[in-house]
Parts: sequence; C-alpha cells; structure tokens
Amino acid sequence: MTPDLIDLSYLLAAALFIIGLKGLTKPRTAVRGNLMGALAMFIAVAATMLHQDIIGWKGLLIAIGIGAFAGTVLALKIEMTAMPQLVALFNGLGGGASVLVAGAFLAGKEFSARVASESCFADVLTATAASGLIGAVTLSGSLVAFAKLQELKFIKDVSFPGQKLLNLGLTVSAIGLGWLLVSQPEHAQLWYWLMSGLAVGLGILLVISIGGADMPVVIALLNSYSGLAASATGFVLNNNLLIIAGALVGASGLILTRIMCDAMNRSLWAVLFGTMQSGGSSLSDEEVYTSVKSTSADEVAMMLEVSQSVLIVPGYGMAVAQAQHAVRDLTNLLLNRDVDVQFGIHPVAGRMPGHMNVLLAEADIDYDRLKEMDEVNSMMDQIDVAIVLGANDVVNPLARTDPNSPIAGMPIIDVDKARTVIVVKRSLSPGFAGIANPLFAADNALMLFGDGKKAISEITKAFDDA
Amino acid sequence: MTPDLIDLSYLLAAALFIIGLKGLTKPRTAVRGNLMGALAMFIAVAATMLHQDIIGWKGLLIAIGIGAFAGTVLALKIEMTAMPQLVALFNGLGGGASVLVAGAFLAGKEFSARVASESCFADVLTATAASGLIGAVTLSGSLVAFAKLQELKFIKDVSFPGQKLLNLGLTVSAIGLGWLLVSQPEHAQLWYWLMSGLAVGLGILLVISIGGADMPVVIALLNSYSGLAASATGFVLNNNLLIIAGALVGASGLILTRIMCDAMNRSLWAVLFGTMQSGGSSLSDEEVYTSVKSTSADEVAMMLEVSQSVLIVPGYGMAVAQAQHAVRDLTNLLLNRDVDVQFGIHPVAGRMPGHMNVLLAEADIDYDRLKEMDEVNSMMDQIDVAIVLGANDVVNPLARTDPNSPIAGMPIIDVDKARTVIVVKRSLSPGFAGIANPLFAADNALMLFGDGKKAISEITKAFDDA
Amino acid sequence: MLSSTLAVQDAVAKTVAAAAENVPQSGGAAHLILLLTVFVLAIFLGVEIITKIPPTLHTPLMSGSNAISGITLVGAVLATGADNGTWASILGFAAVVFATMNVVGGFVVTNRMLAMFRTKK
Amino acid sequence: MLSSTLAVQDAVAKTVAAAAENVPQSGGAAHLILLLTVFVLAIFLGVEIITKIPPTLHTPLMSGSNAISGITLVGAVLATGADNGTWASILGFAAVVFATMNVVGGFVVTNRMLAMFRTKK
Ligand SMILES: NC(=O)c1ccc[n+]([C@@H]2O[C@H](COP(=O)([O-])OP(=O)(O)OC[C@H]3O[C@@H](n4cnc5c(N)ncnc54)[C@H](OP(=O)(O)O)[C@@H]3O)[C@@H](O)[C@H]2O)c1
Ligand SMILES: NC(=O)c1ccc[n+]([C@@H]2O[C@H](COP(=O)([O-])OP(=O)(O)OC[C@H]3O[C@@H](n4cnc5c(N)ncnc54)[C@H](OP(=O)(O)O)[C@@H]3O)[C@@H](O)[C@H]2O)c1
Repeated sequence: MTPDLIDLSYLLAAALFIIGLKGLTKPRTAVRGNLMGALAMFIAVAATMLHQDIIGWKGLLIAIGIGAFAGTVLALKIEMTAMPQLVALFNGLGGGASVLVAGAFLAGKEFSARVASESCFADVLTATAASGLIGAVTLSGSLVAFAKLQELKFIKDVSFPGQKLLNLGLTVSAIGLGWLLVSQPEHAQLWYWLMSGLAVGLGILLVISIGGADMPVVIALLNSYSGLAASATGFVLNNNLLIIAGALVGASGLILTRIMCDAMNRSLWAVLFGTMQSGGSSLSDEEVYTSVKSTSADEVAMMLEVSQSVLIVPGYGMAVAQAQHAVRDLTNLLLNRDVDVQFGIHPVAGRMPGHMNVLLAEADIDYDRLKEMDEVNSMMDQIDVAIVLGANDVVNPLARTDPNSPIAGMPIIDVDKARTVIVVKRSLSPGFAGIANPLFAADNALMLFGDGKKAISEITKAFDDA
Repeated sequence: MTPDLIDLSYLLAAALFIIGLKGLTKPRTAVRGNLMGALAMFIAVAATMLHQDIIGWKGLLIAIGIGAFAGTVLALKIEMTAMPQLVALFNGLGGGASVLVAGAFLAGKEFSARVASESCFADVLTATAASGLIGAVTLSGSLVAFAKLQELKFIKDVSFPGQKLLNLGLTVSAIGLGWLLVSQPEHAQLWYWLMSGLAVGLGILLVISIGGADMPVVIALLNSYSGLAASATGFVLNNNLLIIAGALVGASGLILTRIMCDAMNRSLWAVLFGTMQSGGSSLSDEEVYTSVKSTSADEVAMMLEVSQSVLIVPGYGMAVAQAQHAVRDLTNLLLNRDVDVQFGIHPVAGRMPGHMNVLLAEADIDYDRLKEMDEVNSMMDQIDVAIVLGANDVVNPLARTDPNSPIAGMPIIDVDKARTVIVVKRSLSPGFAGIANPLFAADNALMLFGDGKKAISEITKAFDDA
Repeated sequence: MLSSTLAVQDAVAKTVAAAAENVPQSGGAAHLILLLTVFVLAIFLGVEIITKIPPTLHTPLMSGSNAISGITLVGAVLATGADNGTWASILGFAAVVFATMNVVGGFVVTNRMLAMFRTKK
Repeated sequence: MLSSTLAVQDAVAKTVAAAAENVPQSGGAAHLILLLTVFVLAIFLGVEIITKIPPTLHTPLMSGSNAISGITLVGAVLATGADNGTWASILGFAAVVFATMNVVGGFVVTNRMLAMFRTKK
C-alpha cells in the first residue's frame, strides 16, 4: 500500500470515528455507532500493517492476538457492576501504550538518524515528552483508580502533610526532565524514562488520596488525558488520525467530567484536591436519627397494593446488591396490576454517569420508564410510594436545607416530597459523602433494612401472594 | 509578520468563525456571534496584509475602501423585505471574487515560474478549475436570482425545449475545459477564461427557468456553492482558513436547502429542474370559489372583541405590504384587552427561511409569541379567530386532501380547523404555487380583501374605537 | 580531474535527491490529504453547529454565512498585493472590491437584523 | 583542480540549500500549525457531538471513547513493525499488547452494554 493510500484510509477511519460517535447520540443507533468505531479502528490498523516498512509481521500478530484475547475475555466476563473498574483498567493500558510508543520512537533507528544529522525538531521532541508525561500519569493514575474501585486490599486512602507540595515538586521535576529531553536529544532516552518514572509516581500520588466515590470523575479525566496522550503521539508520528481520534476522546472526557462535577455541585478543583470536608458542619447521627421507623416487606407490599404510581430511585446500593433483575420482576408485576412504575435517575447515582441506566437496561427495563431528575421532581407530588433502593446522597434533603453540608447545593431527587418513602438499605450507615441523611427519620419515611436484592424479592413475593 | 505568525492568526480566525457560528444557535448570543465572525474576518485580512510579499498597499486600501463603503451603504439602506435579494447579490459578488482570485493566480508570477520549472501540481490546477467553475456559476446564478427577486423588468422566466440538454452540454464542456486547464498548464489562462465564460452561461440558464418562489432554495444552494468555491480557492493557495470557512458555509447552505425542501415536501432535484407542474390536477377557480364570503374591518373588530385567543399566520403578503408594524400595533392592543395573541410561523412562509421572524422582530414583537408549525397545529382547536395575513400556500388544505396537487404532502398550518378564519389579501389570486385555495371558500372562512397593511390598520382602528 | 569532478557531481546529485526525499513535500499528496482532512472535519463541524440553529435565526444565518464565504477576500488580498504584473493586479483589485462588499455588507446587514431580535428582552 | 572542485562543491551546496528552501518542510512550523488546526477542529467537533449524547448513554460513551483512545495502537504497530532494533521492538511489542487490549476490550464491552439497550423495543 502506498503512503498516500494509507493516509486516505486514515482519513476514512477518522470520518468513521466521527460518524460512530454521532451514532451514540441516540439509543437506537448506538450499537451501529460503536460498530462503526470498531470498523474504523480495524481499517486504521490494517492500513498501517500494509505499510511498506512493516516487517516484523510475526511478532506483531502475536502481540495483537494476545491483546485481543485478553481484552475480549475481560470484556465478556466482567459483571456489569464492575464497569467503572474495567474502564479504568483499559484506560491505564491505553496510557501505558502511549508511553511505550513514544519510548520506542526514541529508541528507533529513524530517531538516531535524526539525532546524527541534527535534524530532530523541537516540536516532535516536545510532543514525545507530552506523550510520555500524560501517558504515564494516565497509566498509574488509572491503575490506582482500578485498585480502589475493585476494593483491593493493599490500597488505601493515603494522605500526609505536604502531599500537595510533593505533587507540585514532582510535576515541576517531570516537566524539567521533559525540557532536558527537548534540549538534549542525544540523551533523549535517559531523560525520557526518568521523566516517565516521575510521572508514574505523580499519577499514583494524585489519585491515591481521592475518595472512592470521586473515582468516576477521575476516570473521566484520565480518559480525557489518554485521548490527549494519543493526540500528542500523533504529533510525534505526524499522523493525523491519532490527532483526531485523540482529540475526540479528549473532548469527551472533559465534557463527562464537567457534567459530573455540575451534578455534584463541586468544582473540578475540589474533586482533584480532595477538598470535600467530610462532615464539616453536619449533625451527628444521634441528632438526626431520633425517630426512624422501620417496616417489613409484607407491609410494603400492602402499601403498593393501594398505590397508583410508584417511583423507584436506584443508587449505588442497587449495583452492589445486583438487584436490577429483582427490580425488573417487581416492576412487571406492578405494571400487570395497573400500578404505574417510573424510575428516577439521578445523574450521579452509582459510580459512573449513566451507571443506573446500564444496569436497568441489562435487566430489560424499558428505557422510556427512566426519567431524569428534573422531570421526576416536577411530578413528585403525584407519587404514592417512592422506593429508594440503595441510594443515599442523591436523595439527601440536607443538600437543599443545610448550606454547610458538604453536598450543599447538589441537586437531588426530592423523594421526601412523595406521599410515602420506603428506603431499602442494610443499615443507617452513610453513603459516599459520609454524612447522615435526615430523610431516614422523616415522618413519611419507612426503612426496610436488608440487602437490596433480597428486600425487593421479598416485596415481590409478598405482593404476588396477596 | 512571519509566515508562521500569519498561519497562527488564520487558526485563531478559524476558531473565531466557529465560535461565532455557535453564537447563532441562540437569539441571546447571536449578535455577539456575528461580531465574532466579523472580528475573525478582520484578523484574517489584517494578518494577510502584513504578509511580507504584500507590496501594492495603496491599490489594496482603495479597493477595500470602495468595497466596504458600497457594502455598508447597501446593507444599511436595504428594506428588510428585500433581504433575499441582498443576500443573492452579495453571494454573487463572493462567487465573482473566487473566479477573479483563481484567475489572478494563473496570471501571477508564481504560477508562471512554476510552469517554467514544470512543477505545477495537478491538484492545485484542479482546485483552480473548481474555484473558477463553481465561482462563475455562483456569480451568474446569484445575479439572475437577484434580478428575479427584485422583479427587474428585463428578466423573465425562460424555458425552451432542449434546455436540459443544453445545460448538460454546457456542464460537460466546462468540465472538459477544466480538464484541459489541468493537462495543459502552459495555456492555463486561455482554458480558464473559456471555462469561466461557459460556467457563467450555465449559471444563467440553470436559474432563469426556476420559479420566483423557489429562489430561496436556489440562493441557499448558491450560498453553499460560494462556500465550496472559497474552499477550492483555499486548496489553490494552500490556505487552510479558506478551506475551513468555506466548508462551514458549504455545510450551512446545504442544510438550509434541505430544511426548505423538507418543509415544501419537494426534492432538491424537483426544485432545480423545475418539475413542479403548476396545477397538474387541480380544480379550476370557478369550481373552488363557489361560496366565498367577504367581510369588513368593522366586522372583524367585533369578532376580535369576543375572542379569547387569536392566531396570526403571516405569509409573503405581509412582507409585500410591509404590514409588520401595523400587526404589532394590533397585537399590543389585543394584549391590552386581555386577548391572547400568538403567531403561527410556517418554515417556508415568505421568501426565505426565517423571513417572517425577521420582519416581526423588526416590528419589536416578542419572539416568545412566535410558535412553530407543529406547536400551533396542536392547539388549533382552542383558537377563536385565525387571521391569515398575506399567506396562501402555507395554509392551503389541498396539501392534506388532494394527493395530485403540486403541494401535496407539504405540511401546512391547519387554520381551517380554527373556529373562524379571516383571510387578508388583495384578491383571490393564487400564491407562489399557482393553485386555488379551498380555504377561501370554507364555511368558517371570511375574506377581507385589501392591502395587508391597510386592512390591519383598519381593524386596529375599528377595534380601538369600539 | 574530469572523473573527480564527475564523482563530486554524482555525489551532489545523490545528496539533492536524498534531501528531496527526506523532506516530505508540501505540494505532495500527503499534504493534500492533510488539507482534505481539514476540509472534512470542517464540514462535519459545520453540519453539527448549523443543525442546532433555530428557525428564527435562519435568515441571519443565511446572510451571516454569506459574509463568511467572502473569506476569499484573503486570497484576493494576496493576489493584488503581490508584485504580479498588471493583469493579475487588475483582477486582484476587482476581486478585493467584490469580496469586501460581500464581507462588510454581509456582516453589517446581519448585525442590523440581529439587533432587532435583541431589542425585545 | 582544487579550485574547480571547490567551485562545484559550492554550487552543490547552493543547490541543496535551494532545494531545501523551495520545498516547504514537513517538519516545519507551517506543517505543525496545520496539524494543530486539525487538532483544534477535532476538539470543537468532539464537544459538539458529545454534548448531544443523552445521559442514558454516558457509560457506553465512556467505555466507547476509551476504546477509541486506544488508537495509539496504530503508533504501536509502526514502532514494532519497523526494523528498529531489539529494545524498540520490545517496547513496541508491549505497546501493541496493551493498546490492543484497550481497543478490543473497549469495543466488545461497549457492544455488550449497548446490546442491552437495544433488546427493548
Ligand atoms: N455516578 C457518578 O458518576 C458519580 C461520580 C462521582 C461521585 N459520585 C458520588 O456517588 C454518590 C452516589 O450516590 P448514591 O445515592 O447512588 O449512592 P451512595 O450515596 O454512595 O449510597 C449508596 C447506599 O447504598 C447502600 N448499599 C450498599 N450496598 C447495599 C446493598 N447490598 N443493598 C442495599 N443497599 C446497599 C449503602 O447503605 P448501607 O451500607 O446501609 O447498605 C449506601 O448508603 C454521590 O455522592 C455522588 O456524588 C457519583
Ligand atoms: N420561505 C422560504 O424559504 C421559501 C422558499 C422556497 C419557496 N417558498 C414558497 O413560497 C410560498 C410561501 O407561502 P406564503 O403562504 O407565505 O405565500 P404565497 O403562497 O406566495 O402567497 C402570498 C399571498 O400574499 C398575497 N399578497 C401579496 N401582496 C399582498 C399585499 N400587499 N397585501 C396583502 N396580501 C398580499 C397574495 O395574494 P393577492 O395577490 O391576492 O394579494 C398571495 O396569495 C410557498 O409556496 C413556499 O413553498 C418559500
């Protein structure tokens, strides 16, 4: 294949990536969109492999085989609830690949020839440094995020005095090494790997002090970084497909980050530097939980029997309990008995944007029943029974009432304004934000303690028997 | 200014054009968006003038002065109703500029040097040919459109047997000349001007047979062409600002064209090749207009007094009569007396997309009162009086009922479903599509014959006196 | 001496050829594809943005984008300004006048229209 | 002879310099700005498209765009495939494995998720 044909294939691939992303704007076209993206990737890789300079066919095919096999197995075996971790893991691998590609470029023959002829341009070197720096931070940061989300034992929240100063120092040193790389191309490899090493450390330190539930924001941000790293690699290799695809991902990650921050009413800065003071002002548990009433599955079933419209507000607990199939059964039963069922989806319920939607889709619940926060809030007064399933922060009225609470100003789903609220969770322990929830002690609220899946199944059974 | 700085300014200008267009997505930010576009253009031109090779300062400033003066005067003097013509005129000028720029390139020193050294690349020559061809069609086509819209005497609809064949022949010949230009760069100028001459003829022939009211589609299409011509010029000059700005305009024109065609339920093909059979099946005037009832301004005023909600559906006649200020007065009076007034805006009412919106905005009517077709139709049964002001085709129920009518399937505003319909126009003569309108003879319809502005003023007066 | 000179010339020819090969040519196909990429991206971007513009603003969009299409003015300035001989200069002069009318008139009239929209609230 | 050779050499040097000047260099600033333009356009385009994606599809978007970011695979293939010495090949090999996992895994898991959305209706 001539270089020009390859370039044209890259252009085609770029267009397909764009059309594929456009497909994701509608559920109906989303599957096709994703396949277009995969096709684009296939075209790009195939065209590259037909490049005249490619000689190491065998090694290449082995490497691709290993990667494809491992990726597919992971992707097919993973539980839907573990999606955040998986994305973090893949993201880290992508970042790692950027580091290695830029490293291989510096180790390659073309580069030594350029150094010898003193025609190594500063722009290419800068891009190489950026690729390594961003890639390495993405790699280690993502792996730490993965470990935290997977709740691996060896990882814990680390924070020590002077941490910010250390981070700053590391950042400055890494950039300094990058500068050395640009100005002393003859020692490029040395500076490059030193820089990447520091950046790996930086990635670890940056993420390790961030709370588990802020991870989604971090992952989106790292996703954006991995895109930017790919773009930087594109500048190194003078390859505009990499530049375009990387920029698309960069934009996507940034926008998701912003959406999440908006929905949590926190600044990106606060997320990254952990300035959420867990419980700055808030009231103690004893003060809040004075009059908590608990209920049983039978009682709930009886209430549902006399209801006309039920709202289910799922949260992270539904993911933990894997309760989505149980919820589907209950929903179908209720619908059969002419009870209207809706779902109130908070934008940051769970641990990823759209987390609840995916779980409920997995359980075959019609996505027309999933309503966004604003819509649900505007019809809250017509709801007879609201079932809060493993959600906590996203229904905490303190966000509205207590301006000193860490979640003050975060928009919430106002279940407290429904006629009756049933809260399904295992205990009175707090959610991610670590604060008590006065909803549990509200006059119209009843607690149904227990594992989410078990509780919902019991309600279904009691309702069916009645 | 070094070439690199100029390139950077171009990049900045491109970004500003994009941000400016984004501003046009909301009325609130539209003014700023337009100013950003103007700023971008200023930056681009200023940076170009600082180019080291620019020496003919004086001539340049004179030319810019003349152009800026003439453009400003035209823009400030023009009536809002004449907007379509003005856009057509400017558009033609833009196309003409493309032709001249590509011509100047071929006449210039750089080009002769390239020919001498035989390093004139086929791609640049192709782009030059495209620039000239598209530009010339745009030029003459737009000027014909201008003359038609301005209703200049010397122009009339021309169509003769074999016209399509002639057009085809001209197109093929022009392309052939373009091919000669590419393959014989030493005679480039000869082939270029021959080709452009043919293209001018082609532009005239293509547009001259198109009906006056199809002009907006033609203008949008020509606008798109002028963008593509600018892009082609960008390929000639290796200038990516031209490429980007041209592509943006190209996309804009194409989308507007499609929106208009959709709203008229006609294919672009049918518009371009005039396959609208004026009155294919339709009924004769005598058949349709058996029971037309006419009314007076006083009577209308009396009806308005007992109404609660009034819908005004403006059309091209409002533009002709310049009745928008009279409409504003009537609207304010009605609102003062607690009569609700809404406007039903059909997407192709008038002679340009958004034509009615501009006129009503000129008269200071709140744009929240302007409703789109679908919204209006869904609340038509609550309308007491619908006033059709100089609209005809866009309220013709034949579009719904007569599958053989030329406007069959065109979505219309269903005023015939309102309680009472008042139609304000000068006679029973047809609108653009040239077909009779059974609405005028409907049981619930009353004709108020007369000039739009006069009729509305009389109603206002009668209403005020009452 | 002759052979030596020839050898040098040969070496020279090789060097030149190598130089020409190593440095990708700006006029070459790769460069063209890069420009094409820019074009394709801009078309996609244009479509995305324009489809978001509400019908109310379609007339200003038409005149505004018309003004933008006058960007050929940049090309016209380059054509007139350079020392290119009389004929090219005349063409360039006319091109500048036309394009400036398109640009300035287009932006002014669009501004006039949009200002009307702004007055209310 | 010496002087003649020198003259030839001088001519040669000039020719080379001229060749290098006439052919705009692909690594030059103009080319860089062109790449930058592509980058900027793609960012704008990305923002336009992504803001249109509904919340329901945000998780698939995250994993799908993650898969796209594995485009570094193209770079990795170039790095491994070329005859670049052992060290570069090892780095390239690892890069290909990593990037392929990212790409294939990402698209497969996204497809799995989206297929769930499709089943209903
Ligand atoms: N989605 C995102 O993109 C995103 C991004 C960043 C941050 N966040 C944060 O994550 C939080 C999400 O709020 P959320 O309301 O969904 O979750 P949450 O506030 O973290 O609360 C989850 C609740 O589920 C309960 N739970 C856990 N396992 C359960 C099981 N097996 N059965 C039943 N209940 C169980 C827990 O209570 P028990 O232990 O008593 O059972 C816990 O209170 C917000 O603070 C948000 O800011 C989300
Ligand atoms: N807007 C666009 O973008 C666009 C694009 C392409 C085509 N078109 C076509 O243009 C047409 C637009 O429909 P329309 O309903 O707005 O207009 P129309 O069907 O052309 O009818 C306009 C009516 O206004 C009346 N009129 C003219 N001058 C008047 C005056 N001074 N006072 C009162 N009435 C006057 C005329 O009747 P009298 O002579 O009896 O007064 C005429 O019947 C459609 O057919 C559409 O397809 C529009």
